[in-house]
Amino acid sequence: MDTQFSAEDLAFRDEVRQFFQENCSAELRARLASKKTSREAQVEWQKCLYERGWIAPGWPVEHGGTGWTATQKFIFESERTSADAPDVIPFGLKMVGPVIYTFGTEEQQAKFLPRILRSDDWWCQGYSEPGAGSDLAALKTKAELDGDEYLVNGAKIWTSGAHLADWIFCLVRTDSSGKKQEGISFLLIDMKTPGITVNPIIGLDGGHSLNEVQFNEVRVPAENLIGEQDKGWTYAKALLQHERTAIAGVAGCKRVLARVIAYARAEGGLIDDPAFQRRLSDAEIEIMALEYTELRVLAALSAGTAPGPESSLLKIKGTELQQAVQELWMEVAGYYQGVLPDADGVDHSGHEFGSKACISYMYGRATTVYGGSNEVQKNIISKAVLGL
Amino acid sequence: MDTQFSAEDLAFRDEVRQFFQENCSAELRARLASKKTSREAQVEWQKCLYERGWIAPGWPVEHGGTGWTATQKFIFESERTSADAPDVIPFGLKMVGPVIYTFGTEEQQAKFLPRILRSDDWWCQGYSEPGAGSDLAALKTKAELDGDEYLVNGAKIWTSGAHLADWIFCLVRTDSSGKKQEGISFLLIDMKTPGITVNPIIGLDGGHSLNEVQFNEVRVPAENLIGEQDKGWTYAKALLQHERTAIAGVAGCKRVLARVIAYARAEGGLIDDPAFQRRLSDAEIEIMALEYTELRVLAALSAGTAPGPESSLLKIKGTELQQAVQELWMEVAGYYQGVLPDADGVDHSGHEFGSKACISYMYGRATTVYGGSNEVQKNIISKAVLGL
Amino acid sequence: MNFDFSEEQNMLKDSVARFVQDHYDAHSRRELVASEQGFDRGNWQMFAELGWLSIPFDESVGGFGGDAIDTMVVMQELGKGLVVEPFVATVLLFGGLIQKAGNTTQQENWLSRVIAGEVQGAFAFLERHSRFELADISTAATASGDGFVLNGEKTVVFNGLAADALVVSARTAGEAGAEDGISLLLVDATAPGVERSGYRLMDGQLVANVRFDHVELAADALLGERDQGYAPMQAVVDNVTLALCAEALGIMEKLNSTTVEYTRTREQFGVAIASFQALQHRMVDTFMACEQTRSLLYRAVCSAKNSADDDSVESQRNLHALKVMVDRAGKLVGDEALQLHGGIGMTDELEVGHYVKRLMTIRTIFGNGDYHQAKFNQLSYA
Amino acid sequence: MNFDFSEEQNMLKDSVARFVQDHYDAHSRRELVASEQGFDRGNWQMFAELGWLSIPFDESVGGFGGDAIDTMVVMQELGKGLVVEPFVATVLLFGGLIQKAGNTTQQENWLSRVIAGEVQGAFAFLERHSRFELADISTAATASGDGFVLNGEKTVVFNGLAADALVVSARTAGEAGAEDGISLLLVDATAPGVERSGYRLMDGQLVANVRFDHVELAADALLGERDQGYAPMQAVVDNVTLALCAEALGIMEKLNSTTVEYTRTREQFGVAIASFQALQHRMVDTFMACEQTRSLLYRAVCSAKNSADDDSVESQRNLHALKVMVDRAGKLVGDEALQLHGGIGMTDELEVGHYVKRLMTIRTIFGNGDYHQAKFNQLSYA
Repeated sequence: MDTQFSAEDLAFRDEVRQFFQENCSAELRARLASKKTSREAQVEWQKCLYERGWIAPGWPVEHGGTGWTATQKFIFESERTSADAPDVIPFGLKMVGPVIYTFGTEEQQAKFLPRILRSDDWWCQGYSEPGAGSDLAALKTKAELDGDEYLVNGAKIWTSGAHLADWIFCLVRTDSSGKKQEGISFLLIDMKTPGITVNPIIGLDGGHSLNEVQFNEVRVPAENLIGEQDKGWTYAKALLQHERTAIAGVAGCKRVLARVIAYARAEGGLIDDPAFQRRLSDAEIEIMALEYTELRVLAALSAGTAPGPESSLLKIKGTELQQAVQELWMEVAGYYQGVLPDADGVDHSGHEFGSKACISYMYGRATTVYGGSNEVQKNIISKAVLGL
Repeated sequence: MDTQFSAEDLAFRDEVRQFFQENCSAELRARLASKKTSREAQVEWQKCLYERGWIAPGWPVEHGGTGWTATQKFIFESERTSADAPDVIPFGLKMVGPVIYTFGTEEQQAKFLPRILRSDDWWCQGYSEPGAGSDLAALKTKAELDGDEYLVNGAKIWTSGAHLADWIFCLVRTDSSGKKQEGISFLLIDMKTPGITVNPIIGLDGGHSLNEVQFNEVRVPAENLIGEQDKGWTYAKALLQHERTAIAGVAGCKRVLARVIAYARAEGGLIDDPAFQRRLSDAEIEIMALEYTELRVLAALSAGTAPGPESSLLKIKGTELQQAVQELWMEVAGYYQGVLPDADGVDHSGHEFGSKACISYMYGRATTVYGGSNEVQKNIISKAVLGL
Repeated sequence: MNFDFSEEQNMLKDSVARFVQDHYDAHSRRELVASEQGFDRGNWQMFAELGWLSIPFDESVGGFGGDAIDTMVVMQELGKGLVVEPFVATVLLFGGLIQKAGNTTQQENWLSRVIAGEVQGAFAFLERHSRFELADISTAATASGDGFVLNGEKTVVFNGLAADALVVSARTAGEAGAEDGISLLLVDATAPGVERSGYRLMDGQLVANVRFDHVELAADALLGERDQGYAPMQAVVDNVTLALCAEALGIMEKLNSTTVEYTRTREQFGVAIASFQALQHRMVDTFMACEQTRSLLYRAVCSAKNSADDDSVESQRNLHALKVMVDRAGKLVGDEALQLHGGIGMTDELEVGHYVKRLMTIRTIFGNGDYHQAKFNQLSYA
Repeated sequence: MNFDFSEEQNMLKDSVARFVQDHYDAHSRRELVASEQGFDRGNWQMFAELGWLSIPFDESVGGFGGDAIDTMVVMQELGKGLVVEPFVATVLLFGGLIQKAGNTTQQENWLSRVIAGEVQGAFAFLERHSRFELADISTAATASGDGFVLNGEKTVVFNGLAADALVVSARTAGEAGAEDGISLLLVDATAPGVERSGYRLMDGQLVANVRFDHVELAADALLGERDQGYAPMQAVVDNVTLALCAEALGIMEKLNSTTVEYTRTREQFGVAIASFQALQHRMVDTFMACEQTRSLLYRAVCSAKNSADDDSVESQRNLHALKVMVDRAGKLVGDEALQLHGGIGMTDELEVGHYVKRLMTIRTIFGNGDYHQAKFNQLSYA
């Protein structure tokens, strides 16, 4: 057992750190933070990573990955959050990309992967439905083969970024005769196809990132089916475990905590209050532990083991801790925790730290629900790990 | 809404306070605390209460009760714990007594009630069985009518004080054909009857208060049946809700907390530690609330309402808080929390406060299990209050 | 000892509940909150006509002469309805301060108009650096002729935009942070030198930052004794804290019942999610948290009502304990309501999120749980 | 970066596990604990033969030369078996102090005998008023000729009755509470003036109060530098704290697996109680608490191992964090194990209670959760 960085690791860390310093400027970060310019800035940033060859550390080298060790991936992620650099939008690079290179045909790989790597296409995820939340397999959106096209009818919900997306990857029902996990297929759909309507959903944070997506007689070429028809659940499941590992967001959690501590130091001596110190360390100690839990999962992954039920542990603890530090943020902000910016995102209160606390807190409430609610994760651990 | 004591209430409080001062001497309390003399001292104390007419505040006046208001009962209980006076042993006075005066025949009332009031008979409770804990209705101890006697076979477990008792009140199965709550009868059994064996169970605290009681062809006169045969569950259920209300033990909880605070003041300034203060008030604030929750239940009771599912709330919160203050006791004791007295109860460590902490803590672990586990209480609230 | 409401209190409770039922559905509230005023003047007139605006005021000035229990009854129901009209700001804070500290002339001038619904008021106490310390202010009033000149800035002034007049806490003597040397001043919100900028809080309230730039005040602007404003201010803040806790209890009751109802209808895995034992036990926990809060509220309200002849340390301890409990229970109830509603609970469309936001706000006003627990500890273990 | 044990460590782990399996059933442990000695000298000889007693000692004195990870591996397995033999007191504390502070002669004199299992030792550090402060002692050693005279009383000395020799922390200079002025002294447990009275702890250990009444010590009783005993003492205590946390993890694993197993077999309401979702979710919580503890243990052990070339503040923070986690997780795991076992868990007969008692004891030794959290906060936010 050894967790010290080797000399090579340290050299890599310096290289990564320098890259972020040079490329993730304050100017870029300001544009990312503003509603009006964020999409353009995000694309610019992802293209910068692409140029450097670092856009897809998790992908196999032959498809455009980096070939990094687990330690290097950990270092990259730590340095990224330390530099306040944004994460990539996950739907293409972390979700559908891996499904396509694992289960897609050569034609599908050639068509989609380069555009994902170059951030030319913007993807969204069509899993949840109004009646199928944590019980994902109960989904009803129907796809019927009609010649060389699927005819899709139904609705997806909680679709992040659907209003900005070029493509959506969907789970659809192609057979209703068997068990509900059977008869599900994995389909790629061009968002410009006639019959698709995107309705915005305003979140608790007052912002628009979620949508309902309706499919009314939407025609999708059969060549957009991933793998075998009716086997989509298998592909989706593998992806879900990766997603859960990513949702944990330990590095980001550390970063928010550091910001909260800095503010508590600067504003009125709250940092000296023993009760507040205790709240801080209640969270920090769990985060320190979770950082190593994540490392243990990463180490197992790099030794070739697929992420198993531990991904559920990471998801539960990670989201609980994100919410815990968001709550600390609110607490530090005191009376200013509830001040809101106007509809354009401009703060008129003079307490921007507070308005950001509120938005982050409200937005963060969803993390314990999405990606399979934490209750469902507990059911998974109970069954798969404890054998109950 | 008003919770102030009236002038009459204040006069009553003074009267009660004086009684405890005059009758519950330090000498008596010392004998109560010692294993060897505790039973004799307990009887002496109960007879003293009996002489004063205060042995059974909960009973109807015609059977020997006090006719007190809910406020007076609350004052009596508060003063009792403030004076460190022991509670009465509940099995006769708080458990089987009410069943007998409510459901028993005049003959049974005449035979048993006066002896209970005078503490001439010592009772124990035969409910739980090895296979029927929280699922009490699954009990299997069998009683078959054979002429004018019941023939009893089976076993009871967790029977407090069975090794000291003169009588046991038992739930027994007289019919196995219907639902498991049906076919249960309530039977009074003389512990001297041939065929009864009492096996001690040593608790986590190292002490002997629990027992297993075996019944092997035990013959019980049919006149010892309470109410109707096969209807025992109804009588037991009414009793259980009273028991739960009593288990809450709010006044006792306050008393232990006061002791913990006094020790923390006296020993090395622990009282000044903000983290410890916070632990104290976490418990104290909940106890302050529970005191009023109890008052609300008492007020409803005195207005003629039978204790309903709120008794489950009192039981859950009360036992959780008892354990919380026992834990504080352990924490204050520090290294001395684990020191044990010898088999005769004599302390050789010089840290008696610690050894008492340990015994109290370990003994207290059972409160969240007995009287219907807290999990079962949550099921009851879920069903009866929330309608789930 | 009894925990029943009087007949009058029950009527008051029904009256507020009926108003909410008839006039306060989710849609109309949403429109109100989005409006420029942030509340409905018509509703306010209805409150006046129903007599609610008179509740805490003495009969001598035309009030109902109600006590802490009457206010509690109203606030709990307003909480259930998530009513945004500025009852707390205008009646309890502004009116409360004038009743507590004002002289007869000031009371007669202002309270009859508060009761009639003709005036909106606010209490400007908070400053950027104050956090929860009412005495930690640097807004200063210096003597000038018979009167004062006021300089400084207050922040997050509830109802600060709609207010016709403000009570302002200002330093007239003493060092920063000292309780001694604070005076309460009545300021016309449109007086020269008063500058207000408004913004919204997450609970839908419109609040304001208010700058005072050489605002000239006459001698009769002083509310109560000069330099001795801290005690009446603290007393009123304590009363309002109680009232806010009653509002919080109403919100928690509403959140719990809404959540229980939702779990009975929402199906997952082929059954209503209310059938999952893990969720049942968590809903029992929120139910118990609510009942414990009610008990402490009753305890604190009864001891406040009797505090003249009661132990005032005990009364303070009860209040601090209550605010701690509201903080903890409010967090638990709010979190569980959102979590058990799942995705739909995270949307602006459903009411549950709005209740949670108001509950979050109340948890913080006049000191969060940690603040009150430290005060409780100080009184109990020091 | 890897989290695998070496082949040697796996062999060590298997060796301890096998010993527990073959020699440490509930019945034999119960007899041991009730015996006058409180442990088995035969077992101790077996430990010596298996090489366990040599693990933390340098190869120069015949030790195995193991690091923090080796000790962790052994302690975790000893925890799973609830082994009462005084490995911590004699090997890690007594032996550890001599290795850390002793000169070559002292090391040669004592460590080879510790390794051979020929000597029992103890560390007498605690005094009635010390609570968790190692420097808060009043046992004093005054100069006398070349040596010292020792006076005072130590309490709760682990293995104090069986010990042949004691390391005693005593004040040789400085004020009460000062780190400077503490010396470590090697004292023959049977020397004139040493008086021991034994009693038991809830975890089955025999401990002693030890009085020193004008105990005369030669100059070579001094371990390390005079007045400078605090630093080596603290360093050894830190190492042993790590080891105890590893033991606690072993106990938690055992409690969790026993509880899961029990719920699978115990039937209530016609089904195994493992089928109740509320219980399942609670067992998931205890599982997660255990995994989080393992992660922090690995973190703390790795940073201790590398602390020479690492940030030592970070290493301290890791240790404090770990002890806090053991406190919290230990409480949760212990409580749930008892609760889910129900009545049978509350009896002396079942093992589960004994595991909980040992876990409770470890939570307190060398500072409870609050103590270590305050230290963590001091290092992190001061």
